[in-house]
Amino acid sequence: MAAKRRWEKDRLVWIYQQMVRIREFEEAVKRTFIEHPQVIRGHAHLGDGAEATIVGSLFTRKPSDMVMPSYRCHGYPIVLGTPLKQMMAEIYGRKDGLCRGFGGSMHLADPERHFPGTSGIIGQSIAHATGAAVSAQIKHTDQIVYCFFGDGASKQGAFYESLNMAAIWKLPIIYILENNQYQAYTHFSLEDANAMAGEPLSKKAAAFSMPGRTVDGTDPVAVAEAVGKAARRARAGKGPSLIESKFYRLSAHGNVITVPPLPTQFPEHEAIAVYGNRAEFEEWRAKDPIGQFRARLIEQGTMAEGDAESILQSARDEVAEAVRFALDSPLPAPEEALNYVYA
Amino acid sequence: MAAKRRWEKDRLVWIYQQMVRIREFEEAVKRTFIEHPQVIRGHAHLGDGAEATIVGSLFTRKPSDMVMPSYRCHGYPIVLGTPLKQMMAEIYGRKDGLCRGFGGSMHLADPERHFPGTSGIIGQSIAHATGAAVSAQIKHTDQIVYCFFGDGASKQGAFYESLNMAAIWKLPIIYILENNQYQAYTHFSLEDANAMAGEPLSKKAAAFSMPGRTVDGTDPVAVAEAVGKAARRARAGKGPSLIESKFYRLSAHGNVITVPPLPTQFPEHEAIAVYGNRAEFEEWRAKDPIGQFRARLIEQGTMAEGDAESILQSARDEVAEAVRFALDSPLPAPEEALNYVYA
Amino acid sequence: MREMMYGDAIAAAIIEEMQRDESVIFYGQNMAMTDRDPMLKRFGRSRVRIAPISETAETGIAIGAALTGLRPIVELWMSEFMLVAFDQIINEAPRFRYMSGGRVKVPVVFKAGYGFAAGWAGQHSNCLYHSMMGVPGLKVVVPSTPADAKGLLAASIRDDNPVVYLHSYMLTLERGEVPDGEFLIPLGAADVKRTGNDVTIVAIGWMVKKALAAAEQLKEEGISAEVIDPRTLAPLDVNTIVSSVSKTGRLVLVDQAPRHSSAAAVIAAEVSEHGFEYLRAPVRMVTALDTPVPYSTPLENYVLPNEGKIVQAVRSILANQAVAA
Amino acid sequence: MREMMYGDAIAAAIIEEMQRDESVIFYGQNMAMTDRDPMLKRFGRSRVRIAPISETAETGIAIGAALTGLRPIVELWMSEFMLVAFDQIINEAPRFRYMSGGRVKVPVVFKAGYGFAAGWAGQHSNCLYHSMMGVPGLKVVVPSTPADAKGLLAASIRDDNPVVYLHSYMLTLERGEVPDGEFLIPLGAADVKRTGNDVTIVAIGWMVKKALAAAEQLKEEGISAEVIDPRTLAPLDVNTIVSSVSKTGRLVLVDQAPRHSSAAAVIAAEVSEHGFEYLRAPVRMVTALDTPVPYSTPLENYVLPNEGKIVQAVRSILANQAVAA
Ligand SMILES: Cc1ncc(C[n+]2csc(CCOP(=O)(O)OP(=O)(O)O)c2C)c(N)n1
Ligand SMILES: Cc1ncc(C[n+]2csc(CCOP(=O)(O)OP(=O)(O)O)c2C)c(N)n1
Ligand SMILES: [Mg+2]
Ligand SMILES: [Mg+2]
Repeated sequence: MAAKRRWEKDRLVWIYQQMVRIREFEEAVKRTFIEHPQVIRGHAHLGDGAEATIVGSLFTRKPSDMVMPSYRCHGYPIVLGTPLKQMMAEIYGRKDGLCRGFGGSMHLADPERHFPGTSGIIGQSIAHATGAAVSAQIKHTDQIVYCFFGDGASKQGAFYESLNMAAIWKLPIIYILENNQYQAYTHFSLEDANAMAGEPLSKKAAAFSMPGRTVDGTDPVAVAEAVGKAARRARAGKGPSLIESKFYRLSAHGNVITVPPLPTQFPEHEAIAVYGNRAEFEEWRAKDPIGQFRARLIEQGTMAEGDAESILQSARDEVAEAVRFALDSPLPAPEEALNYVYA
Repeated sequence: MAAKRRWEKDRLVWIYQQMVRIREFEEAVKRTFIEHPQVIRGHAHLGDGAEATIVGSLFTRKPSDMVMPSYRCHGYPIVLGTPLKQMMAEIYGRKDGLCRGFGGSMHLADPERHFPGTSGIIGQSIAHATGAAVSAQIKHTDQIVYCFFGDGASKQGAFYESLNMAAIWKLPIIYILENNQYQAYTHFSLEDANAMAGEPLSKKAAAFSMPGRTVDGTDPVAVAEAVGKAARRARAGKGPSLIESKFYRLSAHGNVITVPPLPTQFPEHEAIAVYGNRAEFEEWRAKDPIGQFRARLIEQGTMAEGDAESILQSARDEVAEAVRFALDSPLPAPEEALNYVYA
Repeated sequence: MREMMYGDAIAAAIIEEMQRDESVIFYGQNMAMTDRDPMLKRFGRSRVRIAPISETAETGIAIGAALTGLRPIVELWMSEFMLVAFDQIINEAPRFRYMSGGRVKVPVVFKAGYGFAAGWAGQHSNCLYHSMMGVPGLKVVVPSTPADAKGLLAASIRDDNPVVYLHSYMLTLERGEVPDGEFLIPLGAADVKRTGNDVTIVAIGWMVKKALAAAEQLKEEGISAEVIDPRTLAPLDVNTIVSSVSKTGRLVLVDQAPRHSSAAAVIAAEVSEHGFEYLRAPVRMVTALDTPVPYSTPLENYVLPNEGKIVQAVRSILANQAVAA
Repeated sequence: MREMMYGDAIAAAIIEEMQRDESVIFYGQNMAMTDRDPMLKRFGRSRVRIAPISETAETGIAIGAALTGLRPIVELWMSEFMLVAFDQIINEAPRFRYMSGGRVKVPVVFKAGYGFAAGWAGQHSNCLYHSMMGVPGLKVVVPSTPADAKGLLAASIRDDNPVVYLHSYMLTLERGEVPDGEFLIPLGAADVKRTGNDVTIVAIGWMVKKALAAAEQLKEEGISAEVIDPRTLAPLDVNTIVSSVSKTGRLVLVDQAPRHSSAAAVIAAEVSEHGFEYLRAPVRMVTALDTPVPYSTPLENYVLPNEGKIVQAVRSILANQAVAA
């Protein structure tokens, strides 16, 4: 019993630690736009606010399970063990990047860690994840697939088509709808018929006679519980589930879209910049999953204040080293662009 | 009261008459493959079995309401008053065809009768119909749109995306899912997650917090009742509804697909030809909506046996004349092909 | 006349056309979010709408609305997002009129930015016009200046056919003189952006600017380059191009797309058939290299066409003549 | 060797490759409906599946499965149905490898018939290869004989890249000798279907048959035509074509697609750059006219290329030489 408690304690602290590692990484990405202008190109998107959902979900996975999120993809490989150095170098477009500078922020891939890659086209990756579940099913690998996507993506045809196919083929997959309440600059209540009717987005599961459930996405334990149940179902060959994890994106959608060489940075959150609703933003910031979870673990005596600090510190060290590594890594040689077009 | 009864009687007989006109037209199309080989090209699809759904639905419409079905489109314009001669001439590829021989069986269009045209690509016309509802809404025309599509089409992304948009925009449209139990050669139970779970396809409405209802599509009065309710809702500005009308396609999906000049005809129904399930076919043939409705009207004293006969005879005459007209109409001149590419 | 940015010229055309014709409507994702939106204020929630991430429905709805009397403009943002709805663009909008034997029309504008070559990587930086410019019934417009952006968009909105209007993301902040008020540029008329005698350079969208810069540089070498912007890829003004080649005898085509998915190839083909007799040297295509668009700066620069590559191409075919002579 | 129909040769390749490699799977709509299905009997419900009308999911699932170790073949029936899923074909499948810096691969075959010119009208009779052949990372195969159909499909299935395999509906019942057992034709190698000296005719898919018939007719007029079938449009074997033109000096391209959406235009462009010095007459493109495909027989015949139009085109460029001489 004590051993069991101990084990759980470790696991809760592990969750906290991963959440912090993600947050610190994202903060460094965000700071890069100020500290090293032009180093990050195109469009980068942060997962701050999503940490409880990401880590709570992946907490339930077995080592060979596959993870396939959308283009907002930094958090997941961090949990899977991808070196932050390689990730940051990729986001900085360097030769030592995870994808040699070919993909950038939106297209991280680490197949050895069961993270096959992402798509920047909304909703399409839901089908890819479903295909990974076909592989698992056909090869009897006992893997399951964690498919993450946004509230906005649930308005794309690919979402519905995929869920129907997963249901009829009884695929081992969990669909985790990250309802961060915004689709770029649009509040989800402006574009979703369930939301307009005051119903949760997990209602969409009914279209496929699939279990659908909505959880508090700021609480990693609640997420782990719901996703764990879906994982058991998937692993037992009973098919897919849809879980809506509701939380709040804490940064703006992405850095400002502009034409180079104009500088780009992260603007204010859309709640403020677009809707003039600072109250909404502040309300949700107060529910920051990391702050909440930290307080809870300390309060419950699961984690000492000092441990929390050293977790934070070591995450910061790890991220600082990643930034240094990335800045030091050379840009790829131009002619490398001709590689990897065909296998 | 007697006047009211009389009126209803006329309307019920009208329904029967339209059903018979559709059926006779379709029978003539089918016979053409035997009597005049090669005259109908490409792929033709018949609506036999769907008459109660078509006429029951359109019974509830006002004259300017718009009708947008799929490529299985012969039945609807017949009810709207499009001359059968022009329709048959189109299906025969003639100069006097409804679309001058450019469209054929799958692409009838009669915009003056609020029938703007159809698409042969599954599911896409659901979006077009939704757009017609946008026109009605913006122009305050008090029109509503009758959007018909198949059970198979409800697996296409366009279906889901359209229903969500219609719901959030509160569009005046009724989505009539014609569940004829087959998607080409595939029984719907093999491809639909609701069906596999033993639930009706109208469950999909829950994904959009929209009213969803399943009706007996062999009974035009039941269809009219359900569609009428949805029509009132649409006209009142309360938004869309989904109605699953369940019936059975009585002919094969279409004529045999082959390469010219090999002859093509209608094969046996898929229940028999593909699944070897003659019992299913016979069971549903016994529920032929036309036979059922005829018996009911006669039994109820709404229609005399002799009236039924003369309705049939005049439909046959009308169709025979359409066939003659179509056969007599010249083929278009080759160079006409260069017309109508651009407006 | 007023100096304006390319992006603002586009907005001006939409506003002016919406003012002029109340059947014009405008919608898309991430626009008109709040009542403070200026378009919304002007035209109301009925004609200006916010749409979910549902391109198939967005474009399909526009087709249905166009079939029944409206003139929708669909804001699609990046041209790649059309691909999830490509059936609607390629195989629905341009088919209805023909299949109905001329009984209906589909006046719709699909508006999207293209070719955002700024580190957006493989999926957001492409040029897809080649797959639309050959579809009969569809028109494809690619403006390269603020004035063209306005005049061609107004004409696209008034056109009774489906038009794909592709603006270059890279030109968004580009400034230029733009006529005030009603200003229409007919679809199907190429524009000679610079006259010259030694070589014809045909360039598209963002590449026009680079071609003009190359022409300036070539001038210093004593080479006189004519620069033509087709402006609309469908209809394609082959005559203007062939007649320029009849004067110069040489043709360089500049296109941001990879070689085999370029408008350049189509134009080269036309000239190889209709301008062959005038050609004194091989046609040269300066296109993107045959790779997806990579993320990192040196990689991206390497694969895209630029001024230097254009200059090189021109020199090479002038050299070619020297050898032949 | 065995005489076989084109359609059966395709089926044979699928069966042989599935037997050889158990990571090959096969699914699509309206196939394997009952346990009596021969493919199902042979390979079981796990590897042979029936799919709903969900092309986006069908193709996207194939990509995901390919990324994770399978080799899916997706039966898409008519190539137009790919358009509702075009993002998956154009902007997903061919991007993953590159965007990952070579860390993953996507061995998938998208199989579809094209160009069913038999009264299927505007939406079901098209040739869409032009919009895929220029996408780096994607391969595009269009076989014209039963033997090619088999050998190219086997090679496509073994290829580690996404391949769009487009078979001509019009050739389905065509007969020809097909090697038994393992038979692979490398992707990227054109085939000289007939040798000749006066003119090079490059034709694609169904058009190869028509080009050969035209060549036969021209022979009677004393004109010796070489007929080349590129067989794969990506990679495109430009060398074989240019080297034929270096011999004949004349090029006629035959393509079932309309002019500006033809592979013919791309090939003409390549030759106008790399074979210019050999050309003794303008290139001639014999393509569909610039219309959607109409329903009625005389209209459809009028817009499509045929033997007569090919013969005319050849005569016209030989006449051209006469004038020049
Ligand atoms: C098909 C498509 N349409 C539009 C876009 C532009 N876009 C990029 S991110 C985004 C918002 C996505 O919202 P959501 O799915 O909620 O994910 P989140 O960004 O909140 O994680 C949009 C519309 C796109 N990438 N793909
Ligand atoms: C996108 C697309 N995929 C496949 C097809 C081929 N196809 C033509 S009809 C049909 C079946 C449609 O079934 P359903 O929607 O139930 O309509 P029904 O034929 O039963 O009226 C299919 C799959 C198509 N036309 N479009
Ligand atoms: Mg979101
Ligand atoms: Mg059906």
